[in-house]
Amino acid sequence: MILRMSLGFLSLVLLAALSWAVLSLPEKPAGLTAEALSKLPESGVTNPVTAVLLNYRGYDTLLEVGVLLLAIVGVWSLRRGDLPLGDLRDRPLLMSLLRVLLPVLVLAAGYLLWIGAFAPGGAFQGGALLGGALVLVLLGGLARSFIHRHRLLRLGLVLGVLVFAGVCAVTKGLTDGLLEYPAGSGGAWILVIESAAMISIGLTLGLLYFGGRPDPGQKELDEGSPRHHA
Amino acid sequence: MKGARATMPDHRIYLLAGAALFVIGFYSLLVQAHLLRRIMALNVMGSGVFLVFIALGALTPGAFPDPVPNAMVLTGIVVSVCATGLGLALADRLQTDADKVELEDGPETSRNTTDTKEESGG
Amino acid sequence: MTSSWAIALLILAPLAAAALAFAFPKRGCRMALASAVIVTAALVVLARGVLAGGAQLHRVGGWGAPLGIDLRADGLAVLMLGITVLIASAVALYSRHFFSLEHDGEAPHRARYFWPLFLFLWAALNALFLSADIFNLYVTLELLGFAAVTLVALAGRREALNAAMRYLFVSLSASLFYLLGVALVYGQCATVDLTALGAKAQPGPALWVALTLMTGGLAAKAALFPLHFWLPPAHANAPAPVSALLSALVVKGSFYILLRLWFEAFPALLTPAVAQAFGALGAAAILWGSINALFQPRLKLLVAYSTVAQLGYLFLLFPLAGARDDGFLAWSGGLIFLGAHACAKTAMFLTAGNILHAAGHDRIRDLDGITHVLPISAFAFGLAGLSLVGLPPSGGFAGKWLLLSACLAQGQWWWVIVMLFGSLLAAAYVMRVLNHAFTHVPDPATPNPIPPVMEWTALVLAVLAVGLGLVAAWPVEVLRLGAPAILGGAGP
Amino acid sequence: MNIHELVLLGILFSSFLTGVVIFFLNEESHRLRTWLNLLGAGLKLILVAALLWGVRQGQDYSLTFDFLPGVRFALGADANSVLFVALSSFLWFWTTLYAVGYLEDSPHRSRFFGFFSLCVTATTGIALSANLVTFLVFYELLTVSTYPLVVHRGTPEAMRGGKIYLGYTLAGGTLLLLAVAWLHQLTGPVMFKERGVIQGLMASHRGELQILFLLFMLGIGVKAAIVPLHGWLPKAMIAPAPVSSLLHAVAVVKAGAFGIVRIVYDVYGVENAARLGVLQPLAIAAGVTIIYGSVRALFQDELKKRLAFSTVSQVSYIVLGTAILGPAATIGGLVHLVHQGLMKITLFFGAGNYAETLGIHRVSEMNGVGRRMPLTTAAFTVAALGMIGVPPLAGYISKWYLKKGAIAAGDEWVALVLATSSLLNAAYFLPILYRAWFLAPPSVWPHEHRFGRWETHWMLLAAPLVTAVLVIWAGVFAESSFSPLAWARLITSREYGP
Repeated sequence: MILRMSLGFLSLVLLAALSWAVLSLPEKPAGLTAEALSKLPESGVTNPVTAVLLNYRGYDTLLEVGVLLLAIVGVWSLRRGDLPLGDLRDRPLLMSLLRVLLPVLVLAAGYLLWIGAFAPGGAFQGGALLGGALVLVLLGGLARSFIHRHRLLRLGLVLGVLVFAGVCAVTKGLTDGLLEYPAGSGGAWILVIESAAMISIGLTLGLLYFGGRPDPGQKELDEGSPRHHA
Repeated sequence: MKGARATMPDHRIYLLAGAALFVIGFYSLLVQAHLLRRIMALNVMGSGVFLVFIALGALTPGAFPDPVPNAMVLTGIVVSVCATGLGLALADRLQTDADKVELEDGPETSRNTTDTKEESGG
Repeated sequence: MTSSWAIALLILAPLAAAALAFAFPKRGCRMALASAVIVTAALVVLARGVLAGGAQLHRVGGWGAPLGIDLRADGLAVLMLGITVLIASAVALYSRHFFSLEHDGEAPHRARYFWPLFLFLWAALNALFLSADIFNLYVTLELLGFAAVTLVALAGRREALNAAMRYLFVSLSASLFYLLGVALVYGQCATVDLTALGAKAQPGPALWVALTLMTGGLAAKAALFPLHFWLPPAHANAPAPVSALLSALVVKGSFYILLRLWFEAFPALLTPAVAQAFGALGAAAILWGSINALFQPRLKLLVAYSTVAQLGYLFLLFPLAGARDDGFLAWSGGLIFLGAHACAKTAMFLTAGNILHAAGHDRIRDLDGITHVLPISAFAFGLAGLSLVGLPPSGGFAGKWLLLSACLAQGQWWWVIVMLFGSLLAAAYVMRVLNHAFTHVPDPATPNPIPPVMEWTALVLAVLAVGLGLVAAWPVEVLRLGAPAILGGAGP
Repeated sequence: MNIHELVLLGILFSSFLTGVVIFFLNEESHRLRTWLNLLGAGLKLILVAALLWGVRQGQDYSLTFDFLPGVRFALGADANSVLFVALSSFLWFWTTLYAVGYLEDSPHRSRFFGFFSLCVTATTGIALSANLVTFLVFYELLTVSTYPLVVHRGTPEAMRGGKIYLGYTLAGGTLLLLAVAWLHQLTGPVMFKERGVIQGLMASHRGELQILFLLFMLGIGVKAAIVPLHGWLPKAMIAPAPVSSLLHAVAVVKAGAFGIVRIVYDVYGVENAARLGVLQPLAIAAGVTIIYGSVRALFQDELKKRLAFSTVSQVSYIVLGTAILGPAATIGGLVHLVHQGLMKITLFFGAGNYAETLGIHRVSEMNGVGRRMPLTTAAFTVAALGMIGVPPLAGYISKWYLKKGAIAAGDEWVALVLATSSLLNAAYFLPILYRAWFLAPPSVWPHEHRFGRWETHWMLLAAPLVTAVLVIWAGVFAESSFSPLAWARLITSREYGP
């Protein structure tokens, strides 16, 4: 109890300090809006957030795509996926819903990817939809063979990082600047990166939901131990 | 409320709310024992930080909100999702292997299994 | 190859290798070795560039701060990158055999996942050392933290999982503290570039709180006393090569950011009181870590507590280098100490791994006669111990000498006492191990065979830790390049 | 790199590389190891002879490089260095030969000889150091490389002895580090120089210099076994006989004594030290040590322990000579550095022979040993008589100069100390000699080995005979131009100047 109270006191002190700090911030912070907008025409996209994410601070995003891949590597290293794969054959209504929903989700993801250049949207939003679609597929048990194709899954997961890194290297060769796109072609490069990233993000999110490395079952035993999780 | 600010909500509310969320999350992280709650506490902390970022971005003069903090928040959210995924997987593994939903206190040298309700530090 | 290519490759090569190692699990080790070759070559080019032309700046995307992200390689960054490539290569060579010696059911699994995680860790470190942007540093910190936590958990034993979980909580919450600090800095200064901040940051409530938050987070990650509690279990329960990486490199990453923050971005805020506070915590760490190391029953725990203590010495750099006259002396001393500790600690953990495999345990009191069974490993441990104790001519001695000289020059004699007493304590805990190791056992149990590479990598690193002292003048010259202005003209 | 630098490096590396190679040799490659040992020791002797010749010719040997900003690694050879390096490399050669014979068939020989060589490298490094930092480097290297030798047997007593040894020496080393760093801060990078390097600080930093002197003496005094810092020495007796020989005559204790000589003469300058008033306390400490060591030796039945306390006492003769202002005392102290080494190593060789051949460890077991092992006992006798100060042996020369110097300096009490000590020396050595020669041997020895033709293994016999002959030579031919005494006079003349 004393511990709890002292921790509470500590938290209150922290809150006071934080309040003091945020209240002392400039009324109208300078920000980088003006600069970001003035360089927008050179960035290859018209959505300023996308410009920041994939051009001005694209390097952050490269590492972030790395973090995503790292997360799934970490989760796979920790445990096997144990999401019960359902069976929709006896549930026709759900099946037909999925039949409609899945193409719509994929289409919407593609649209979000495209619109990201001009308006809110982009690889992460699109990837989130793809991830959702994958979750549905998994819950419906529609991807039993897909989920066990390790090599393919892995390639899909690393696609984002590899394409991003590849673009870095190629543009470095072309302009001698890391992630410095040749003049005028920024939009195209960004689209390449985002497409690859979206696939990897979608897969990552879906597989994070699956919660571990897919069970190799009888087909592939290259994953090591036979231990199962409940 | 003064007239100058009447047209838009006072941004300080958001900054303070962000700070409060952060502190609430931190306090929970310190006092909660269950791993799931602690992971959620981390998410609350993160949300607080993101709220501060967004509030800062919304303040800058001009028609557009500052895109830089917005992009930073996007990055932060992705990291936070990854962290949650990793944390959950680790917590689950701990539960399966050690039958624990809380951290064991003290040095991890012994196979001492006494439960500890509170964790100092965080 | 130009310096900018070198900078690009230093980050891209291990990152791509990590992805490939995951995609093609059987080739993980080869990826690591290839990336060691590329990174070494790139670093040589970069080092030549820095030596010839001073700090190298690369504006990612061509934008430049404050809108874009700058990567910067000065003498300090080159030194850190050099230490990293050295340790990482050694660990890669070692791990190749280490994981194949384990024969439980999970062993092939560990061997497989180690490589991508290890390469991510490496990529994160390289990115961290090159970044000049405090938000980008946050992303590298997370990359580093995730990789580190997962590598600890890779050991798979319950203690390791528990330690990893705690490490994850500390690491994540610390990152969020740091990130909130970044938000406040951005709100105040409208930039996250280290150099730009150095020019415009003036003390004020927001920056004081921001810096406190960031420092708190980084200190927890760097295991500065009293936020070190997570370190010993995590470092002691991880697989030996992972422990080596964590102690030698990962904690140093956060320390490095602290240096950048206080000496480059916010030198105006490094008041004598702040500097002395850092020193006091460092001193407490030296004493607390060393005394705890004396009483640990297991070798790896002893080495881990020794890390807590040795990290304390690094923080003595703040009061001594921040004193504004002769700052560079202590600055270079602290960083040479860091390098020596990295080599020595890696050697020690690798040795501990050898002993674990050979003897099946690392209980100190049952290590009698280990010099007879594993003479090269025992020798490596002894040599590494020399550097930890700070006996000449080791790198640890060179670092301590410079710190000591700075103390004496500035009249801050109280750190002298702590440092010298810490040396004696270090001698005591190293001796605890050697005392058992040298004890004669009439007929020692036959050990499990250890591949020679595993013993030799440890020995080579220990020799480097000792030899560093003889060539310490060279890294000091490297450190001069682009050293922070606060250090007073970078003159000795 | 010129020839002079090569000679200096060669002297260090002849034993360093040997040590490194031997460390990795297979335990069974006995012959190769022996050859490497003797090759290294022989090479070192030749190089030292070259150095000796060169320094006599007035050539300047030095090798320096900066290993930290403003901190210089510096080797050089002045007359002082040559005195010590010649002693240590010469005795190393014979100790190596002796150790090869002594350790036949015992375990961990590669480890032993590896560290043995490192130990000698450190000692020669100490001798050749041209500044304090370099001295510190080798001083600590000596500490560390000796530890595995002390604990070589790996028994609980050996481990305890080793622990005590390291505890004392590392604590001393820490104080020395502080002193060296502090003085470096005051003077900047300076080399050893006759008449000292602190003249500029005498007026302004008097108090600091006095504290520093105390730190130096505490740091180095541990190795020189000045009371009350001597506690480790008797405990370290647990080491094998060749190690004890090395510890007492060549390396550790001698390095401590040499360090004190360096500090007093070449860092402070003996006249400066006298003006600071720090010599008198040092002389008193040395006097106390001399008497204390002798008294303790009197009551030891274990032969090696008796010799150990005798060392405590005898090494302080050197310190005493150093601490008295005046050329005669200086000569006495310096020459005793060599003489004590020759005599003490002979005694330890003898003790080792008794233990190895007959299993004798105690004085009370030595009845009639002179009849069974006449050559060893003869050597032992020469050395023991030398220690007592019987003319014309080496010890007599040292004591004569010390006494002369003390009286010249007006310290009559020192003469009293010397006389008392000589009486005590006689009291603890003569009974041994009496037992050995005049009492009847027992019917069975405690643990007898047969080594063929000679009374013991020829390697074990050669070493003490050679050193015993030298004890006689150093006394009888003291006035010749190739004697330790001549060299000590040369050093003294440089220190006190024209």
